[in-house]
Amino acid sequence: MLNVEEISKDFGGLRALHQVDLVVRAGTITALIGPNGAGKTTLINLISGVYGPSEGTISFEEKRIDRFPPHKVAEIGIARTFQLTKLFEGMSVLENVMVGAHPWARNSRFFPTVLHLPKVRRERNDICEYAMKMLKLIRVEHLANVPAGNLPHGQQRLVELARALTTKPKLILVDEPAAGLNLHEEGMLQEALKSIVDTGITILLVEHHMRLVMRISHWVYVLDVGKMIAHGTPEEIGKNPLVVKAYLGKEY
Amino acid sequence: MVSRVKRDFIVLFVVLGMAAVLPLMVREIYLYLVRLIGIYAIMALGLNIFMGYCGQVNIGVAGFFCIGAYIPTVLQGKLGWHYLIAFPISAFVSLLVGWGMSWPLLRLRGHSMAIGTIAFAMAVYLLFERFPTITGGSDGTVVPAMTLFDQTMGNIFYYYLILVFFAVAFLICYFLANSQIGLALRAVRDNEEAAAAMGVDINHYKRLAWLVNGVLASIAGSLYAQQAGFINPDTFALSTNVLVLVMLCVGGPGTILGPVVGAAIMTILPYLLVKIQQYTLLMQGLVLFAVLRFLPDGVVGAISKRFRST
Amino acid sequence: MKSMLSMRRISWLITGGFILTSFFVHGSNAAAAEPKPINIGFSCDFSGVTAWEGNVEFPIFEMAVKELNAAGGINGRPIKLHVLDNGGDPSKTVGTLKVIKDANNCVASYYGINSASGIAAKAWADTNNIPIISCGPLSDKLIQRKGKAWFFRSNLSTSVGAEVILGRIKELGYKRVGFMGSTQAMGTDCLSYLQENISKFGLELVGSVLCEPNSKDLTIQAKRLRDTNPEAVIYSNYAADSSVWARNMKTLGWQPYVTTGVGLGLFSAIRDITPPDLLEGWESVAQIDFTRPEIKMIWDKYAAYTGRRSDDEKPPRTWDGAHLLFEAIRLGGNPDDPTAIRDGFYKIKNFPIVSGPPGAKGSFEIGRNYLITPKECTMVVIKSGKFAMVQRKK
Amino acid sequence: MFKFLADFLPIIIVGLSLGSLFGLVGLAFTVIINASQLVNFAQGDFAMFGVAVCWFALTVLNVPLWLAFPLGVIGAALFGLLTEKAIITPLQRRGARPFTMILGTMAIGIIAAGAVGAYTKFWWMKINPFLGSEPWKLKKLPIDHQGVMIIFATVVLVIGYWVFLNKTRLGLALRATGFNRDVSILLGIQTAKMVGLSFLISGVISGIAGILCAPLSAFNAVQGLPLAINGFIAVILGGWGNPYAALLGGITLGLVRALLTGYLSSAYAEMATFFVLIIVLTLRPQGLFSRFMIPESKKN
Repeated sequence: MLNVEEISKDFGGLRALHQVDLVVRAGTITALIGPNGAGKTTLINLISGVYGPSEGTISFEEKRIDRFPPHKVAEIGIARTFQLTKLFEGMSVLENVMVGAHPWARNSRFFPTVLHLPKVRRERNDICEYAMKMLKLIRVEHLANVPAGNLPHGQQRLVELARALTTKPKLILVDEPAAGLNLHEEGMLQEALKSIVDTGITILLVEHHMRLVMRISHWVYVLDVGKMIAHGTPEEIGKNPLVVKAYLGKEY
Repeated sequence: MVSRVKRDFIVLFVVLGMAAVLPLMVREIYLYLVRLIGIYAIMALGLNIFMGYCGQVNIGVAGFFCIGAYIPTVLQGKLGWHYLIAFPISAFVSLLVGWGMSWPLLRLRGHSMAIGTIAFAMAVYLLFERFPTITGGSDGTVVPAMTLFDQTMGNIFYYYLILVFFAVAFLICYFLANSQIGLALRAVRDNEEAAAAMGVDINHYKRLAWLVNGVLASIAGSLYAQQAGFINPDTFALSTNVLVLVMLCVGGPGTILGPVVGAAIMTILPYLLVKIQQYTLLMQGLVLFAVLRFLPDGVVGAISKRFRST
Repeated sequence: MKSMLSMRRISWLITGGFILTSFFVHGSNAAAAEPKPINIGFSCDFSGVTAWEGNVEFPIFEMAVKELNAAGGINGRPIKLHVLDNGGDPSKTVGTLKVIKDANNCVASYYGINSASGIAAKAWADTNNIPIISCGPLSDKLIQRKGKAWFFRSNLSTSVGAEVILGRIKELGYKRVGFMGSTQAMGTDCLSYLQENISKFGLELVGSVLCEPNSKDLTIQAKRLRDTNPEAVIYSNYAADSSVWARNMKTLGWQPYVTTGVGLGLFSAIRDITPPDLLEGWESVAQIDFTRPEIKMIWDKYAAYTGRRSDDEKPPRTWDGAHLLFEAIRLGGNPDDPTAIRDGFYKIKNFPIVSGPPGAKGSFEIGRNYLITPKECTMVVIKSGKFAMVQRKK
Repeated sequence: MFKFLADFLPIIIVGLSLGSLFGLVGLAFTVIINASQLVNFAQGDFAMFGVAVCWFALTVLNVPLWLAFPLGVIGAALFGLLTEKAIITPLQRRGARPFTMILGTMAIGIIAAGAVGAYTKFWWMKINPFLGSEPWKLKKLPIDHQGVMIIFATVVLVIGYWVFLNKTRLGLALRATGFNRDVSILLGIQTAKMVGLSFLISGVISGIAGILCAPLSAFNAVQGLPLAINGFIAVILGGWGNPYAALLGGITLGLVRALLTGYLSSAYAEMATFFVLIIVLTLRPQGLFSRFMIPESKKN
């Protein structure tokens, strides 16, 4: 579904990613792990079009997307969340999630809107309902009218997930969702991710902590200082000496 | 949600209805004030879309105001075109100008954008001041009164003309604010990166807001010129930019009613202070200061907050 | 929810204000004084960049009105002033005039100072047929050559000033004239007049420079003008730039004969702003002879009335304006009919005015809606920082 | 050839003295930008207030210039400090948007202009050239000492500010505050005090600039904003948050104006500067001479 081929990214003289390959198969949870500064978030930003690669190609369903601007990437069905949550703090949770409907809100163009045509009103109601549905899916519907700025960290992550889902994506890039969550919140997150996959949406999970990854992911990639050093099922990765040295070695 | 829209409409139409019968009851001076309020409100509404919702900075409204005021006047005076033809042309011109200026200006952020827009306004202002043969220069020029069915239109006509345009502008801004577009604009205001990740084309929406702002300001300008009967460049100098900003900020940026209330307050204030004219400027400053300091979301914002909390 | 609630609240506010307004209006309509006063509107710039003018003109006019009312008014009817601030802004001026006409049903209106507003006021007066007397604006665009005008002026006009200047330059025996003026109408009008008429005086306009308002340095312009080596320089610009100009001329070590047509009001402003030694020998057209006792009397009255002095042209010319208006109302016969008052202005013959040389008489005639003609003009010179009258050979 | 030089030199001199005035105001902007990434639209009104105090001291209190000048500067400095205490810090605590901050500073400016205007009836505040109106003679080449003084003051202040910024602990702290507030808090720098300090310094500089340029042409209560805008144009032309760049930008602006006045017409000089500004903003938003760029704050 998503093919990243020999991607490299330079910042000034510094090479953040070097000849990285990555394949995400439809309907799975693919995890991308690695120590801090391994370049995980860089890769996510490349895929989601925040900046273009120095070398290599990214293709999504056989379509080159490595020169797309972010909003185009979102329109073709790749949603994302942020490592440091980026909610629209001036809006309520529901409004935040409704923004997510933007890629498929085809009727909300300027003139129909200012003329207040029925189709626009209808669409607005659809969006509203769909957003509520997503909030239910993530089990945070009770927060709908709370100003997003006032939410605790953990719930902000969940709302971000709901917002990403509302774009009706085929693939979601989840960037370090477990960072700074307590066990309970992590549990909720795990439930949420599971229920997302059950709706047939593919997930690329970028994670720093092994625990969550080992529990839910089908396929794991390991990134270290800009190079892809291994990939395989969680079990294989757990045994892989390279990984233990490069990654867990740092942990313990 | 729908029911809320319905209720808003009822209120809106009550207000408009009262405004519509006003001429029967009050004297010219009050109508004159209401006309000014209407014009400034149209301008502030547009600015609100760009600043209050899209979160950008524009201190150049007077540029569009100036274009909107001068082009119909010149077309009428020099070429003898009818106002109703010249009016839309000026709106279209400022659409084009706005489109052209959007390329340099919308790439800027924050304070650079502020000075960029100021530069735009000043350039337009000087353009109209320094070519006396066409525009009458610093002495200004008489605006030919509009004739319809070969009779000249009076204050009452302009009152209703402005009322109609105000209603239209208000509805446009209201629908924009309460639509998916409104959400997109606020998303751009709050966090551009996240907005883009949600499929919002940032530049497109910035430009949209900028153009709405510009065209509304230009329309306000055309109306202003007609009802004033005389214009000169000083009316469109820097102080006007500041005045409209003040109106927006006093009323409450990012609220539907803010611009209207702000326009009303800042227009009526000088007339309440007519006995102490030399303090007008000071008063404006103090009002702005007090609002910024103690009512972060302006008068309207504060009122609605009060309602939510109780 | 936000919008809805605040909306409802606002609508209540508006309804309240609405009702209050209508009450207020009703009340103010009911109020009427005995005996029925003659309503005169007074639109002047109390705020804005020309504010100081309004702050001088208004007290003088008010004073004249009070004196008149104390003396029994016009045919036993007192004059009631309706004062409005036009902020020196033309469109606002028109607004105030509308209010003066419709709200206070005034028959005549006095208008203040700056040219742009003056032009606006004249246009308005012509369409609304309300006579206006004004005593500030210099612009020639206010002159009406044919037909009866609605707009009258008790002060100098640019072209009149220029005519006097050229006469003076000729009298002093200079040939080559240079011009320095504002990029705004005040400069450009005077320049165009010179270009048309200077040859009639047997003089030659060798060079001209314009400068933007509030320039900080005019050396370049001054140099340009000097290089055309004129013998006399005509300065037609605002007071603000005079000090720059004078200083830069000095810096260039160039001190020709400089004269201005701006009138004593602006000339004294120039003197207030500029170091006096830079202005030594500058001359200006004026419309008063301050050796006359009447002038002294008016200046003192003003000082007594307001507590500050303004020993220049503003008080006298305003004084004239006020009394010409009263006379016009008197001669018009019907104080309630604007047209009668307008015709009253043209009935004024040999009315003693405080402007002009001793014993000057004022009048208006068809084709001349301004009071001051070259023969009412005087000239002042700055000698060691003080004004002195120029004795001209007849 | 000589003719050309004779025309050209005065233009350059005018450009330099005007430019250094704009540069000085630009520097005053930059001080605040360095400390808090803020653009202070009341900058010109600081200067105006300084002039007002100086004028008041000269004409009403009849004190000599050597005393009135420092009084004016102190007045401007205190006004700057007051501004920061009254509106900047409160708004920043609230995390207000950029345009709210802009309006905040504007509000202060309007209040100052209104207050001074109400006292002076918007009449001109006249300050004579410090060394009399007789120009210096250098081999019978006359020199306008007021202009020379401005150039001199500018050079001194820029160098002084550079030394302060790079050679003193306080200056370093100031820079740190501007560069990264959070880190400097960790470093134990009292950022609030630093912002206050920056407004104080900026007040001093703009006060000096105002009082030096007041004798050039008449100065009244509403002349603050135009001066501020020229200064800000200098900042944008030069480079954001870089003192020397601001100076260079100011001189560029001055020269552009002088050349336009000399070779085109003064009627279009001002208009042209704004077009130049828009072009520069389009092609080089970071400014012409920005040897380094201080990133804009997150709030923008």
